[in-house]
Amino acid sequence: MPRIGVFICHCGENIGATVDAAAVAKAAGELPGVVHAVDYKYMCSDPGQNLIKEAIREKKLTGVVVGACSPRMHEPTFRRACAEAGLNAFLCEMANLREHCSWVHEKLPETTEKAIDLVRVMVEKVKRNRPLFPINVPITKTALVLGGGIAGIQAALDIANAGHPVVLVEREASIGGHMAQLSETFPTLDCSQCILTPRMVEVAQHPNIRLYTYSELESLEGFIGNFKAVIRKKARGIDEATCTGCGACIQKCPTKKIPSEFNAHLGHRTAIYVPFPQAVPNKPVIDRAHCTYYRTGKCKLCERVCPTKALRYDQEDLLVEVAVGAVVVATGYEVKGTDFFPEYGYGRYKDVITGLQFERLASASGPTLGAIRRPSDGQVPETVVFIACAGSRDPAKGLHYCSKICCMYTAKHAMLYKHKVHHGRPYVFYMDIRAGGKMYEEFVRRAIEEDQVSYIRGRVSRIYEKNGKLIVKGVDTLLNSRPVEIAADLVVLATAMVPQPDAEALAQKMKISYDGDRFLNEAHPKLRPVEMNTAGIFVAGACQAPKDIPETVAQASGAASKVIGLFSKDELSREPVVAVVNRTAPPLFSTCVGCFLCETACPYQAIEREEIKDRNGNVLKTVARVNQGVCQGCGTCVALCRSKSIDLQGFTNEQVFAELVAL
Amino acid sequence: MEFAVSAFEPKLVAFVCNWCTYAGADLTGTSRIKYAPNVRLIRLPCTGRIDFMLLLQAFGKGADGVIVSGCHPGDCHYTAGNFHARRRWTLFRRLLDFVGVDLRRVHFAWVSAAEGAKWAELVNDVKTKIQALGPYDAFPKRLDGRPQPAEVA
Amino acid sequence: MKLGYFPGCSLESSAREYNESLQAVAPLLDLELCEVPDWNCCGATAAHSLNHKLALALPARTLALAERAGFDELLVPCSACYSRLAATRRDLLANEALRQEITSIIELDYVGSTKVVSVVDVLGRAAPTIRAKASVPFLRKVACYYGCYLTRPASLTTCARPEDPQEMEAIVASAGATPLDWAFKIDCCGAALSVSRTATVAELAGRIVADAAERGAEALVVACPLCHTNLDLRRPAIERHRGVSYALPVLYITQLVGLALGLSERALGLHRHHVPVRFAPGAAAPAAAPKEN
Amino acid sequence: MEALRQRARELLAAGTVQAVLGYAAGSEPDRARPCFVRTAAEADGLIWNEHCRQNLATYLQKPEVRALGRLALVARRSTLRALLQLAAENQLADGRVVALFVADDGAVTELPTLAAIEELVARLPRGLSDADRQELDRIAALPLGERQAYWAGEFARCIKCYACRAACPLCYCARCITEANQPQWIPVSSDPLGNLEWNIARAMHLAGRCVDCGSCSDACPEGIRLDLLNHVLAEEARTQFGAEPGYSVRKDYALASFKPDDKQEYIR
Repeated sequence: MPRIGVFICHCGENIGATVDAAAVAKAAGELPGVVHAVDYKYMCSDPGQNLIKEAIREKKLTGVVVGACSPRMHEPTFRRACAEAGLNAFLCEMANLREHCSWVHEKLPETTEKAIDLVRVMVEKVKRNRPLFPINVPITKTALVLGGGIAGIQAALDIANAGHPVVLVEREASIGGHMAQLSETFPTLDCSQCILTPRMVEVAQHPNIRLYTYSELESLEGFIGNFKAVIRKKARGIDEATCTGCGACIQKCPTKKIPSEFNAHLGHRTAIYVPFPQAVPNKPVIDRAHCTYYRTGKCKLCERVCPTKALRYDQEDLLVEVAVGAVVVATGYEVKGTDFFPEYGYGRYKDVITGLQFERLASASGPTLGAIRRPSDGQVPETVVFIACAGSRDPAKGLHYCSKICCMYTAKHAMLYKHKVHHGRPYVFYMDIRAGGKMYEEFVRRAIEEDQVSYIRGRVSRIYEKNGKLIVKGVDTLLNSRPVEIAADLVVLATAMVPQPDAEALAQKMKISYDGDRFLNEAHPKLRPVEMNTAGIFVAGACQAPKDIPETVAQASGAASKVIGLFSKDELSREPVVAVVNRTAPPLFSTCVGCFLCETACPYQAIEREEIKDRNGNVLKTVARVNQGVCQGCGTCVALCRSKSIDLQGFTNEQVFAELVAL
Repeated sequence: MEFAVSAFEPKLVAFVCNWCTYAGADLTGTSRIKYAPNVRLIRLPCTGRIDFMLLLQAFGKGADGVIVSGCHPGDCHYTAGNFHARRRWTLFRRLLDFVGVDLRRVHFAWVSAAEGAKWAELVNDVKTKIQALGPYDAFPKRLDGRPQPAEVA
Repeated sequence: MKLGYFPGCSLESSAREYNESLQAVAPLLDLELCEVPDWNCCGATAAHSLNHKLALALPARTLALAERAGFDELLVPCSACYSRLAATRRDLLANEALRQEITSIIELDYVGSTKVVSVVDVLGRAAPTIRAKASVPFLRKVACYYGCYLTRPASLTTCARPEDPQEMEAIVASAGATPLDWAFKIDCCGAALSVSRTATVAELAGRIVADAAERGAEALVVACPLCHTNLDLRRPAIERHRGVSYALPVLYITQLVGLALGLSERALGLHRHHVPVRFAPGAAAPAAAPKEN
Repeated sequence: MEALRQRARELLAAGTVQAVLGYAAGSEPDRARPCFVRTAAEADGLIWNEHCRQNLATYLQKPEVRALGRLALVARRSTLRALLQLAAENQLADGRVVALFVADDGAVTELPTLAAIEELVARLPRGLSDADRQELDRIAALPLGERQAYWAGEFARCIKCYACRAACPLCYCARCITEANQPQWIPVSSDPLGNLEWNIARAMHLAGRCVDCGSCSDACPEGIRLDLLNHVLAEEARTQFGAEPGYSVRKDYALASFKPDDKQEYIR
C-alpha cells in the first residue's frame, strides 16, 4: 500500500489568507493512502523542509505531495529535500495552491474546495510515480567544427585551448574563409589578413586540432556526446606529407587563365594552385576540371618540376570516419552576384561589381595590388557609386531581411576609395544607415564628414552604359524626391548576404532546421542563440544569420564555451523525463508493432528502429526504441501511439489518467 | 446558502503545456488577476502530449467544459509539439461535431507564458459560456462500478 | 484559337491603327478575335483614382461579360486597360466578400474563369508561327519600349523579369528585327499627363526617343496606345523641347509583325502615324515590299 | 471469373505463390466468404461478384497467414490501397503479395510489386459512392441534438464484439488500446461512455490511414455505419492536410507531419 505524506504550505499569508490550509491538510489526511498530512507556515524554509524529511524517515513515506507554490518555483527545492531524506526525488509532486488558487480566487469556500481537489489530484498521481534516475550518456570529448572561416577558426581554437581535440573541416583548399578576402575591417580599418593569418597558423600548428581542408561532411549520425561523422577528403592530386609547398608546380603550370575564386573572379589562377599566398595549409590542389593532364591525358609539367615528387594524379577521394561528441556548424555565407539584378545590367557591365570584388580591388594582395582600378580597362575611376541594400530588404527580390554588414562596409569602401583616389567622387545610395555597434556610427560620420562621401537617400532604379560611362538613375528622397542621374566609372553593389548554396542540403544531412531564407535556426532566438535544436550541435557565424566579424567571433566563442561545458563532464546527465517504448515477454517482445508513424512526429529524431533477433541472428521483429540521449520528453509520440506502447516517464498515461479520475 | 438559488457552477478541466500556458497561469497568479475558481489544470509537458482520449475521459468524469491550451505556433518549447497537436485537434473536432458532441464545450487557445491576463479572460469566458449551456448531461458518464486504475502496491 | 477581345476606347479613336493592325495580323496567326458584346470603358485614370468601387465595377462588368460569353482568355491590347482588368480579377479572386459586393453592383456574376492576356502574351506564344511565316523579315534595328503597365506591378503581370523584360525582344526577333539593348525600355512616358502637362511629357518621352535614336534604333516598338500617343503625336513638343529633330517612327508591335508577314502599309494603318513611317534604304526590304513581290 | 481462376491456377502451378487468397461462395447466395486456395485444382472454388467486398488484406498480418509464404490476393481498389498503406507502415515487404486486381468488367490485372500497385491505383477513380455521400451529408446536416441522439442510439447497440476491428486491414496492433489496462482507457463491458470512446478511438486511430474499404461496417452485426466516421475524418484530413493514404508506399502520415500555417481559426 502507498504511504503518502501531504504537506500544505501557508506561504505566510499568500495561501493562508484565502485558503483554509488546515482544512486542506485535514481533508488530505482522509484520502486513501495518505498516512501523514500537516500544514505549516513556510514549507520551503529549513524547518518546513525538515518536517518533510522527518516524516519521510519516521512514517516511511513512499510519496510526497507539497501543496504550496508553483512547481516551476520550488519543485527542485522539495525534490532535493526528499532525496536528502532517502526518497527518490521523482516521488515528490507539488500541488499549485498559490499561483493557481489562492492568488487568483477570493476567500470563499469554493477556493478551499479547489485547493483540496488540486491536492487530491496530485495524491492520485504520486501514488503511481516510479523512482526515476538521471540518464547518463557517455561523451566523446572531441569536437567537429564545420567551416574554416573566422567563426570556425575561433571556435576550434577556443575548444582546442581548453584541452579538447578538434576536427576542423574546410571545403576550400585553405582555411580563412571570406575574412581572408577582405582588405581592411571596419571600424578600425586594420588589415584583415594581418589579424587573421596568425590565427590560421595557430590552427595549423595546434596539437589539439586535426585539420581537414579540401574536405566536406559526408554524413552525420548519432546524438549528443556520441556522433559519428564521415568526412570526404577530396583528392588534392598531391601527397600532402611529401609536398613542401615550394610552389614550383604553380609557376610552371601552363593553364593560367582560370578565374580566381579567392579574387572574386577579378584575377586569375593556375590549374594547380593555392588559393592565396598565405594559405593554410600552403599545399596546392589540382583543379581537375581545368588541368590539361586531366582534360587531355598529356602535360604533367608539374610532376617534372616537383623537387619532392609529391604529385599523385590517381589519388582518389578518401572517406574518414571520426567519433565526436559535439558539432559546431560555421559554414558561413556568400553574396549575391551582380547577375541577380536585371535593373543593374544583369551582370553584363564589367564595371558593376559586388562589395566582395571591391574588397579584392582594395586589398594589397589583390589583382591590382590595392590600386582602385576598374575591371573593364584598368582605369582609375573618377566617380564611384556605391549602392547599399542591393537585394537586401527587397521583397520583390525574395530577400526580406537586412544583410546587416553592408551599411558599414559601404562606408568603409567609400572611405578606402577616397583615401586611395583623393580627387575621386564617391556616392552612396542608401535606404537607412544602420550603424549599431561600438564606434560604428562614428565611423559612418567620419566617412560623410571627413572623407566627404556623398550620401544620397534613395534607391537606384537602373544602371545603363552610355558613352563609356555607367549612368546610375536613382532618386533623392530627401531632396523633394528629385530624380538623380550620376555618370559613374565604377558601381559597387552591396549585394545581399545569403547562405551557402548547399546550406539546405547540409542542414538536411545533419537533421537541423533552417528558415525560409535557408539560414540555420538556433534553438531559441533569444535564450539559446548558439545551440541548434538537435542537442550537441551548435552554430556560429553567418550561416545562422548575417553578422559582422565581432559578432561572429563572439558567437563562435559562445558556441565553443557550450562545447567546453558539455565536455567538462565524463557523462551527460539528463532529466529522466523521456519517452520509453515498452518491452514485454516473448513472443511479443513489445506491444509496439513497428509502424513507425511516430518517427516523423518526433521533433528530435529520437525514435530509432531496434531489431529483435533470435539466437541465430534472425530478425523476429522490428520495434521502436527511444534514444534517451536525444529525447527531450515532449510526449508527442505518446499521444500518437495507437497501441499505447510508448509512455512518458513522469507523465505516464497511468498518472495522467489517475489525475482525471480523481477530479 | 442553502436558501439561495445558486447559479449552475460548471466544472472545467484544462489540459495545458508546462512551458507556456501553465507558466502563463502562474503569471496570472503573480499578477493577482482574479478568475473563476471552476477550472482544474492538468499539467503536461507539451500540447503534443495531450491524447484525445483524455478529453473524453474529462467529459466522462463530469466536466461540463474542457480547455486545451499551449504555446503559440512557433513558440513550442519542443519546437513542433503544438503543430502536431493542432492537426490532431482539427481532426478530432470534426469527428466530435459529427457524432454530436457539443463543440461549444471544447475550447482551444494559445496562451503564452506572458499572457497571464489572457488566461484569466479565457477561463472566465469559457465559464460564462458553459454556464449558459448548463450541465453537460447529454455526454455519457463514467459508471461508478468501473474499475479504477490499479493502485500502487 | 479563339480569344475574347476587348479593344477599349483608344483602339476605336486615337489608336485605330493598333486595332487595324491587330485585326489584320490575327488571322495569319490562327487567332480568332471575338469582341466582347456591349463592353464598357475600363475606367483607367479617372475612375481608379477617384472611386475604388467604380474602379473595380467597370472592369468587372467587361470581365463578367467575357466570362458569360465563355472565353478562357480575354485579349486586352491597351496596357492601361490590361492593368485595370488584371488588377480587378486579382482583387475579386482574393476577397470573396468584395467579389460578391461588386458582382451585385454590376448585376452579373464573375467567378474569375476568364484570364486577361496582353498582345505581348499572345504574340509571344505565336512567335514560332511569326518566324515561319515572316515572308518579309523586318531586318532593322529597333528599340522595344514597354512603358509602365505591361511589366509592372510584377505581382500582376506575367513578365519574368519586370526590371529587364525580354518578351517584346523575342517577338520582334522572330519577325527578323534586331532588338537593341537600351536604357529606357521601362521608363514612364508621362502618359497620364499627355493632355494636362505637355512640357513634362516632352521631357519624359523626349529622353526615351533620344536614347533610342542615339543608339541607332530605326524604329521604336510599342504595345500601348498611350505610349504611342506620347512618342508619336507629341513628337513636335519633344523636338521643340530638346531642340533636335528625330526621324524615328514609332510602330505598334502588331504593325511590325504585320510588315514581316507581308501585309500592306495601309492594312496596318501606317498612314495614320504622325511621324512618317519611312526607313532609310538598307538591308531591309522597304515597307512596301508586298507590291514588289 | 474464369480469368481469375485461370490466373490462380497458373500462379499456383508455377509455384510463384504458395496460396491464393480469394473469395468463395458463402452460406447464403448474397454472401461471399474468404478462401485460401493452395492447389491449382481448388481454384475452381474462386468466385467474383458484387458480394466479394471484404478487404482480404486484413489477413496478411495474421501469423498463420504469414507462415504460408508468398500469396496472391484477389483485390479491389481498397485492397490495393490497404497493401500500399501497410507497406508505408512497415508492415508489408515488397514482393510478399501478388495482387490480382479484378476490374468491374472482370478483367484481371496481376500486380507483382508495390510499384505496379501504385501505378495502377493512381489511375482508378477516387471518392465516395453517391449513397455514402448522401448519408454523410444527411447526418452532418442534422441539428446538434438530433445528431447526438442519432449516434447515441447507434452506439447503444454496440456490443463491443470488435468485429469492426477484426475486419479492418489497418487494425493490426499487437495490443489494441481496448486491451491496455494500465490505465483501462476503455472499459471492457459495453456502456454508453465506453461505446462512444471505443468508436471515437477507432475512428481517430484510422484518421489519415483509412483506405475506405467499408469492411468495418460490413462486419458490424448491429449494422452501425461505422465507416461514416472514417469517411468524415478522411475527408477532413484530405481537405486540410492533403492526406491521400493508400496511394503510395511513402510514409506520409498527416498526423505526424505539419505545416506552420495549418488551419487554426478555431484556436483563440
